[in-house]
Amino acid sequence: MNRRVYLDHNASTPVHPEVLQAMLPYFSERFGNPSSVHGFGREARDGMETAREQIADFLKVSKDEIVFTSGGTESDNLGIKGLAAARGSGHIITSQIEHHAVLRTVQTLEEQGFTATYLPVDGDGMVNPDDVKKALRADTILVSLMGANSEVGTLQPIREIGRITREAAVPLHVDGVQTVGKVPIDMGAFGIDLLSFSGHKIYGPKGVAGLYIRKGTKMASIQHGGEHERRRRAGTENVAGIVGLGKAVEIRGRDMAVEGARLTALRDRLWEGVRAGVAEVRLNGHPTERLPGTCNVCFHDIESESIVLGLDLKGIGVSAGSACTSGNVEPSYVLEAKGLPLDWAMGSVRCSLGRGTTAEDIEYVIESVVPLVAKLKTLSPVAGAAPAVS
Amino acid sequence: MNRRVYLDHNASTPVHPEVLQAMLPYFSERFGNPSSVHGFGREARDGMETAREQIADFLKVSKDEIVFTSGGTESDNLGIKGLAAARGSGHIITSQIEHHAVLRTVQTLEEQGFTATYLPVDGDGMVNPDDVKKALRADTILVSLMGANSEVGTLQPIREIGRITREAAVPLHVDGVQTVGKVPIDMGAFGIDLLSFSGHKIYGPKGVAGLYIRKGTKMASIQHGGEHERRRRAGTENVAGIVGLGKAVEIRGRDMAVEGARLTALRDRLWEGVRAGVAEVRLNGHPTERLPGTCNVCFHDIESESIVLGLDLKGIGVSAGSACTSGNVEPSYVLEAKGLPLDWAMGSVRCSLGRGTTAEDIEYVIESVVPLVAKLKTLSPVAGAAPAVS
Amino acid sequence: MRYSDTLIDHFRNPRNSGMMRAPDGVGEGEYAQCMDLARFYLRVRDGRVEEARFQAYGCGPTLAACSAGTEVAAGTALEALAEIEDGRIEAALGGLPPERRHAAKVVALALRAAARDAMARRAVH
Amino acid sequence: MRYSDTLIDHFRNPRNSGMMRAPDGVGEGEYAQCMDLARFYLRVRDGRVEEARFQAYGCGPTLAACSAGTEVAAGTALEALAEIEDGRIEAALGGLPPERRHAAKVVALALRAAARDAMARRAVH
Ligand SMILES: Cc1ncc(COP(=O)(O)O)c(C=O)c1O
Ligand SMILES: Cc1ncc(COP(=O)(O)O)c(C=O)c1O
Repeated sequence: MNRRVYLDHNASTPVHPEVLQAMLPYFSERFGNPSSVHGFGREARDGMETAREQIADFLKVSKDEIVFTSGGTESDNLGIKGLAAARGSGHIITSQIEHHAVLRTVQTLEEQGFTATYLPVDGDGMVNPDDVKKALRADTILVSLMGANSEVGTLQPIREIGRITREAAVPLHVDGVQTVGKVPIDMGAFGIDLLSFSGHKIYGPKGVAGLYIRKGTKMASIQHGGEHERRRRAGTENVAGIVGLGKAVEIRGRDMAVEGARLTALRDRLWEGVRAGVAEVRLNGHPTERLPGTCNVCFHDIESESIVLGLDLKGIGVSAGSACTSGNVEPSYVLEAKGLPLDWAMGSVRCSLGRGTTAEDIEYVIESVVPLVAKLKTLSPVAGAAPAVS
Repeated sequence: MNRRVYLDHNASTPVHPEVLQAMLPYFSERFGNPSSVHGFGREARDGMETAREQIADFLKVSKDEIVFTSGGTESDNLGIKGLAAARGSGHIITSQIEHHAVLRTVQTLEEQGFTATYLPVDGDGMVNPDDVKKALRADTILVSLMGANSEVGTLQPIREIGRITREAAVPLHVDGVQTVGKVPIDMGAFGIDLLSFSGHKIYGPKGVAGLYIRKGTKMASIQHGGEHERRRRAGTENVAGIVGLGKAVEIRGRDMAVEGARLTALRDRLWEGVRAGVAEVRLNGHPTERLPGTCNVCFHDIESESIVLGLDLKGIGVSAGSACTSGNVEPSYVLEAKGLPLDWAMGSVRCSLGRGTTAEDIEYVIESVVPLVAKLKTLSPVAGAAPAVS
Repeated sequence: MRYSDTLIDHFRNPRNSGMMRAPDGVGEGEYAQCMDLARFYLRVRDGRVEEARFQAYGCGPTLAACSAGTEVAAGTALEALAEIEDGRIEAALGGLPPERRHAAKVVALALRAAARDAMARRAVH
Repeated sequence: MRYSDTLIDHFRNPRNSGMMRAPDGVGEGEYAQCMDLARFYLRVRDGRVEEARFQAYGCGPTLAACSAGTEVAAGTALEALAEIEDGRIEAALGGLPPERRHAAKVVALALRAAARDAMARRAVH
């Protein structure tokens, strides 16, 4: 196993060399605490503020609207709980296919007396904006929906949903962890009030992320301590990480469009190759309204984890179901929500491509997956005819 | 200004070169998501588990008792709120000189119906174990005290306090952010149930920290999402940061004793030099039960921020009052709690030494601070006699 | 998840996979939480398993455990196989990570069922 | 905090610091939140400030603002000085970060007080 092909960019990405380069001075040279008034502190603060500017420029928002956090999960927690705490009570609308960072946060709020509606999705994994409209109540305090689904890549119709929430004057939180830096987001046109984004999904470091908070949005903080980030998030800032996040976002602004087109072509070639070689296979997620690099497929009557292991032994990294939580093998709730039957849903494999993915990589994956699936099928007691057990 | 002397190690420290070296492969090579089952994920997970082992070895506890977080502030929030949430209600004992990460967290819990006692300290900044005993109530659910104060460096009598809390079967949380890796902590003998520690105070990276949770301590999680860290802290782990934290702790185990002795000598020389050159000056914190590198002094009738600026112009980084929160100039609540009069407390300057500090640095600081203080005194309308304003 | 070389070898090159015509005993084991299913076919001679074959649906370790299970079964007396324990399968795999112990469980379950099936059929003759 | 070169220069080399014997006017300004205190002494000739001196307790910017304030005051008519605004002091410092605007405020306050004091004393004569 010499060849290694990483097709799990929705789980995490390698740090871009330019990003690492930008970060390096902030470990042992510009190492001051950004709260310190002396020169060592100023150097750190300057790096952090440059990052804030890079992100504000990319999103076309104001610097003051960006708060740094420790990860996509914290951004989602801060966005949702921070807004809920500022309101005290009320109703939250979200969807059945959100990341656990949103789902479990909303569930926690339900335990505390908030109420929630979990919108269904169609067979392509898309929320119907009309459903949002119908779910709105007088006491609705927040709509929280993801920009793009991590598992199947479907892009939600945020623009249409934003029009509805804006008209109803209900704040809209978008979990953009898989969206920001991958597909364009027009903050103005989309009517987004809160936007989560994260470093390690876009070639930035792990352990750093951000939350855009539209000016005037009333928020409580959820982590208590010093007066960092204009009192919105206590704790000494992860300066090197923030510098890396800023650089990563800047690079996405430069590379996103060209790379998106390239990945879309590779992703489509992957699907064609697999479909040509395997009998019972289907594509999950929306055929076109989908993240450029995401190709989630289901193989019938075989179990996705055995495919993941088989490909792993070929040096190929892909994920079975929702990989971000932990190594468990429950059928994906996202695919269930899409209405996929269990005998298909259990055989889902997500390939997520990224900037390092080449055309040769894709051919290698196709060459590897086709015979692997054939072999696993021969082992399967559920595929094809088998004698009845006496 | 060519010479630069950093005497603000209690605010933050430069990353140790060996730590950075250990971290580097985890940015762009071993970049997998530690939750992923494939090889890329395993490499990341292995790095993380090595770090957990390094920390468990240093603290002489079990690996399973270590949870990684995004900073000292989060560790304090998780320790205190996590325990409080698992209990539902009750009484918390802490002190008046805790870091804001503890104070504001306890205050937030008070708003939610918990009750709290804030213990006073003596003139050296020390809590009296008897006061802990007296404050204990039938409904006390937690005692949270810092191991060492960030501002004046006083070490609390945790061993004695632990004996009391253990006898009363009340969990003890120790904010060890300034303690772990600086002075020995005997987890067994001290009776600690929860211990916060942080990377960037001990030559590890910013944005990563840990919480020791004694086996069997009932805790709720405070950040919701995936099932990371055995469901105790959701969110993709900051792998490179965690690897750095592990290495940093390991190095402290190796260097702490020798370096502590060296810093104690330098710190005492600094105080002697300042005292010899300045008329009205006093040392804050306990004369001996104090962090090796911390030297907090008060100058009478001049304002600490002007000293910080004056020294900054000489390339020297020190802090005025509690620097970790933000660039504000309130008189330190820690010094107030110690009973220091305001005309002294306003002139406090904290010098915190570290592994890079040399004897020449200390002489340079003495040579710089003595004439600066003299000059500022001549400007002062409150120092010495001045004509009454008509 | 870290797997033993033995496990990986069984996964890469499964022994005795596929169905068997006119078996002397058939048995299944199931692990509902992750829908794992193992089925064993036994050829029996003189009260001992002469040959075992398997079909399985499940994660890699389960498939590997089935392969190892056929080797464990071969040569074993039906009475012994009807009592076989998970640990025996796990040992034959060179160990299993705790979150994958079900692989051994489902295989032992299926082997016991197949052995009992063969014993029942024998009793009928 | 980033300070202008002008501010830093005033801090490093304060102009006209120290008390003044037999001044024609004295005034103080205070900023209680951070205990800043500025005191100005004025020497007046023909209704104009001939010389101003200061003493101050406070952060670096406040000390620098005092120094700049003495230069602003020199040559200014008492009536004008009695109306001097914060912005004038801030400009003389080459600007101030928002969190340090109080430095200009406390100095302008003290200068106005000193000017009024001098005017009151003149009225007595
Ligand atoms: C859509 C979405 N939201 C939130 C998260 C949580 O991000 P993190 O695990 O980096 O905290 C993820 C990560 O997979 C995600 O894909
Ligand atoms: C004693 C103590 N606790 C907690 C903290 C908070 O740590 P951080 O700002 O790294 O989150 C600090 C930082 O100064 C500290 O000194």
